[in-house]
Amino acid sequence: MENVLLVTQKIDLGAWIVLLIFVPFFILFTLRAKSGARFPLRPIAAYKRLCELVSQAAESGHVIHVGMGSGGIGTPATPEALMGLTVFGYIARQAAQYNQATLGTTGDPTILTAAQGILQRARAEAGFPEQYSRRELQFYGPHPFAYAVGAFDSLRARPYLANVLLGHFGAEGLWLAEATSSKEMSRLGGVAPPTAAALMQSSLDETVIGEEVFAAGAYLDKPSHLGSLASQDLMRIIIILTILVGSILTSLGYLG
Amino acid sequence: MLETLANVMNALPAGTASTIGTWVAALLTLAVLSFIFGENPAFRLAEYLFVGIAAGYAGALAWTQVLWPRAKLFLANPQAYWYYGLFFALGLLLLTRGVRSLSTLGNLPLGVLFGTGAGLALGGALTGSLVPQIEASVVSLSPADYGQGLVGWAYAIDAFILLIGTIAVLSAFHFTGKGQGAWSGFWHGLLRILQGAGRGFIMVAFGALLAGATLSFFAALQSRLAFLLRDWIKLFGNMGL
Amino acid sequence: MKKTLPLIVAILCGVLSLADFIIPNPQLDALGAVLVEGVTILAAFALLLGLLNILGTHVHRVATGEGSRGLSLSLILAMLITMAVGIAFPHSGTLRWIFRYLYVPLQSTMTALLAFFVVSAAYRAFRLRNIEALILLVTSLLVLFTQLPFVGAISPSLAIIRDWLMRVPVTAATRGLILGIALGTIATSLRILLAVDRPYTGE
Amino acid sequence: MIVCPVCQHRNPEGAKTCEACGASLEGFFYRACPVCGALNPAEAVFCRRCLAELIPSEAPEEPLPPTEAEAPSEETASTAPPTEKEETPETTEEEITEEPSVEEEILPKPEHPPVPVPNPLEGLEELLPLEAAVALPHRAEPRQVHFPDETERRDAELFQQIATEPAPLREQARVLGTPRTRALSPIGRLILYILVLLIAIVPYFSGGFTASWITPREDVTTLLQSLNSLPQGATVLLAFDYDPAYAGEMNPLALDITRQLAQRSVHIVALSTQPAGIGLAEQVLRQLSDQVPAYRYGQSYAILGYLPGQEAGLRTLNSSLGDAFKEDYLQRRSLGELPVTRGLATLADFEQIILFADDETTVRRWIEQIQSRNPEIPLHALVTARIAPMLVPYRQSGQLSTLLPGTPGAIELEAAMGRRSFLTWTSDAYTALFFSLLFIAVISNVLYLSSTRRVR
Repeated sequence: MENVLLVTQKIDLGAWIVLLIFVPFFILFTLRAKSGARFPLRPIAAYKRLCELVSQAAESGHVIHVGMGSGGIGTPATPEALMGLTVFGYIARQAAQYNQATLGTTGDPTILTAAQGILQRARAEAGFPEQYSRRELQFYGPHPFAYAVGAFDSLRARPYLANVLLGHFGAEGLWLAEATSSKEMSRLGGVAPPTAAALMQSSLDETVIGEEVFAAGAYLDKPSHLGSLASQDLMRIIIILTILVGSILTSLGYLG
Repeated sequence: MLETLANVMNALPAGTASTIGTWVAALLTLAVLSFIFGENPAFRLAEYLFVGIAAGYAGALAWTQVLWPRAKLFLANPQAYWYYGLFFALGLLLLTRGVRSLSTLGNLPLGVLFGTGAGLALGGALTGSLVPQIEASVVSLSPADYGQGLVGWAYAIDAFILLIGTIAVLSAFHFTGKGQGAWSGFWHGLLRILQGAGRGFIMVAFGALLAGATLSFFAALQSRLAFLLRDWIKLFGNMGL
Repeated sequence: MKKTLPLIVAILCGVLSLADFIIPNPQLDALGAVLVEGVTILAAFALLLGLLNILGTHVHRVATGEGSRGLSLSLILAMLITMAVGIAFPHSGTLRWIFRYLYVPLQSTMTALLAFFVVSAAYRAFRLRNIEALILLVTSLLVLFTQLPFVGAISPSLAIIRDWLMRVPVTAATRGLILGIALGTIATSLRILLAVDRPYTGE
Repeated sequence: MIVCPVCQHRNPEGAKTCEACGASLEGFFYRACPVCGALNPAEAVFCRRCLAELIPSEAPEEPLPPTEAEAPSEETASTAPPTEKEETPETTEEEITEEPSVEEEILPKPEHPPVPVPNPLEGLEELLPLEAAVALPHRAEPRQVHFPDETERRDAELFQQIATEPAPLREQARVLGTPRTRALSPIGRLILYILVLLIAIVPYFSGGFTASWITPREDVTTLLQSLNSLPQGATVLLAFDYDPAYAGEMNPLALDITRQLAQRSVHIVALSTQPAGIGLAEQVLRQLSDQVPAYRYGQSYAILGYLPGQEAGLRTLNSSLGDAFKEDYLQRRSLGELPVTRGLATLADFEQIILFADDETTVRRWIEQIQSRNPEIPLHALVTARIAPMLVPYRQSGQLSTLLPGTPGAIELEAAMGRRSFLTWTSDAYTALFFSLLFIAVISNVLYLSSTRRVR
């Protein structure tokens, strides 16, 4: 029990091994996914609900709010921030095709600039570039709670069909989810880190947690992401086998 | 104007600023807490002030802590700090996002941000989480490694739970759905059992984290009430000390 | 050119900062540090853009009367005054005053509101819809109880239970979660580094 | 035409209040089509039923009307690389693996235009971004163009009829947005909130009922022993890595620790890797020097300032203190000028490191960058209760010398230091909190079970 989470200086070898196994499979599976290969996915309730909500929004003209959280791009929180942007992009493209409004809020300025590009492109692709409005994307200062409070104020202005919170959130995710709980709208989303996920899980109607957050693209509208899911699954099996075999060998006295 | 304001504040008798401050802070605290009785104008005012102050504070820090020190270094010695100049230029490109016709110029600095961020996240996840966590998950299940008799067995059982728990939680995230064939049926049957156990373990962790968060948030409430009741109206000033 | 340059730059930056992690080399360390500095500078510029966004929204509200004029005006004033004081007199008593009597109370009271929110979230999460909710309910109450400062006086075994819970099942679960998150992070980052995802082009 | 949300009267474009009932039309939701009368969302530009322009003005012109034949080539957009943009649909169609045969049958050839049917999707295919979609390498599979048969057309008409019937918005919004799990009623929430408020003021009336039973946990005693073992004049590094949001939990703990150090004449050097943490360090240390007047800035303690750069910043700090900080934060003097920092060159000159943190990645960063390189310097992590469970493994492995969760930790530390302060009284509130949550769990389930039974 002594070596729990020990951080050593000689981990470069392990990192190289993981990369050398992961990257080839990743490339192989991504190429296959791009050439049309499909495989069945385990259903995830939150993403299913999100797709339903997006079609409801298209029919009714109601707006879905996407909270993209406060993890900056350029920091190690980039992947989570990117997933918030992916969900926003999905909803923005749908809204743009039906020439409807959308609302994205973020607590980090770098996400704001990236989301502006996504929204502009979505509007242009749908043929209404002049419908792009900077006010559909709002930023409320880089402090998490200022973001939560500001986004809450935006949600007050009109009824929203759903409140989607996906990205990098801390305790402010609970703030935003609970403060809006008296309003009649679906609330769903998710975060990766366990500390925040525990709070979101107890507050939102549907949640994704941990690794599921990073699968948003594959479950929504990016089949090219299926390749990375397949490589993640393969890697997972390899890791489980490594841990099992390693533990058995250690117990028998062959290792460490 | 700011200087006169600062002068005026300095000229006031000692303690005035802190007395005013305590009152302002107390009223703002009350305004925010009033949210529990529902929406009201006081809360909205506090909300808007908070967003404004937080944004202004962050803006000031960005200037005094990030931009200005680096700009000074670059201006003093452009050869040694050429990269600051480069990033300042990229930063200016980022600002073009505000102008619709030039907006695509912002893609270049965003490329830097996304690329660097992905590299940092990848390196961090590999060397900081994945590899050390795999190493730490490999534990001995032999009681002899932990001690004599019952103690050794107890630790070995702990190690076993730890091992099974980690594997179960990990497999709870498996994405591939059920395919066809006998092998797939067997494999997914096994996976379903593990996933059920994994969800259970996750809920234990979430329960502990929820309890911890409750304590933290409650401590924040305690400290605000202590400020109101003891520092502001001094109702319970001498209690317990 | 418009599309390829950002692509090349993104891949280059990504590979460099990754190499900094897995290849021990002083030159790479220096390059990695430069990139981190660069990201800090770019984030500061992005913040400027963000502040303009806030300012734009609220100036628009003041001009058109959409929403409340007074509130938007107070936001603008609070922002500009704080920023001006912070930039002009970063070590002044005025900034300290703003920090101590406005910033900290507002922020920590917003956190204090979470005490209410977490209880109402728990009210919903504690409903025994399935076995998972039962596990959540039992562990969170158990942990809350065993964290009380005087449980040691009731029975030393309660402290042992608390430590065991944290040491074994909670550690197992968080470790599994962290491994999964690491896998997801690696895959998502690889999608950027191998140009499967190009979010910087607005995709 | 703007439809009044209250009485459904159709007002002319640009009306501010309803002509019929006088209700405000700000934030209206439906716009009636001037041609066919169908209701459309307020943001819509074209009517969903007949595609007429809703606002008679210079409505945007559709720039690229693609031919119908191009529609199936969309299908291949996700598979074809970008260079195949100019290729003809026939070549790309060959690559389609699944549905195309069905699709080809359904889709009419260009010389046979589709029968004009009033279907809700009509015209939208022209709005689809065909060219842009082909240019994109990995776009999602776009909406497939589907021409309805007779039954589907009848269904669609029925649906259109139902959908465009002027239903009051409030009802409609409820149907659309109903959350899966029923939210608490406003009254229920208010009762819950007032209960929490009552729990929070319990210690003001209970008089420290549980305070006399407080028994410090193992880590509290370990920490105190470790602090008390420091020789006079030793220097300790304090990192204030928490946000003002958690000041309520962390400040009392930080104040206790600094007071203990000051009483033993141990020197304190403070820094923060969060910009706002410096303000908190200043606040706590000012409070300390008010309480212990002999403990003076520059002589006994100093604040170095904000350390930017996260990992890179800590790495610099590890190699050289002077490289990380040129001058101190309050007096802007070089580190050599201040008596307390004069002899400090590297981290090895500190006896211990005490970290106050509200974020597990910060703690992990300190462990990875500082502790693993200086395993001989004890690292104490005093963190918010929220993140403490995440750090237990590091305590297990000995990388953290102690790990204290803020809330119970501060109370037990006060008790262990022999102080009977108000903080120890708050232990009553946490006890009440536990029992209230137990009570809430029971009530929640009683109400839940009775409501599910009623549904059955």
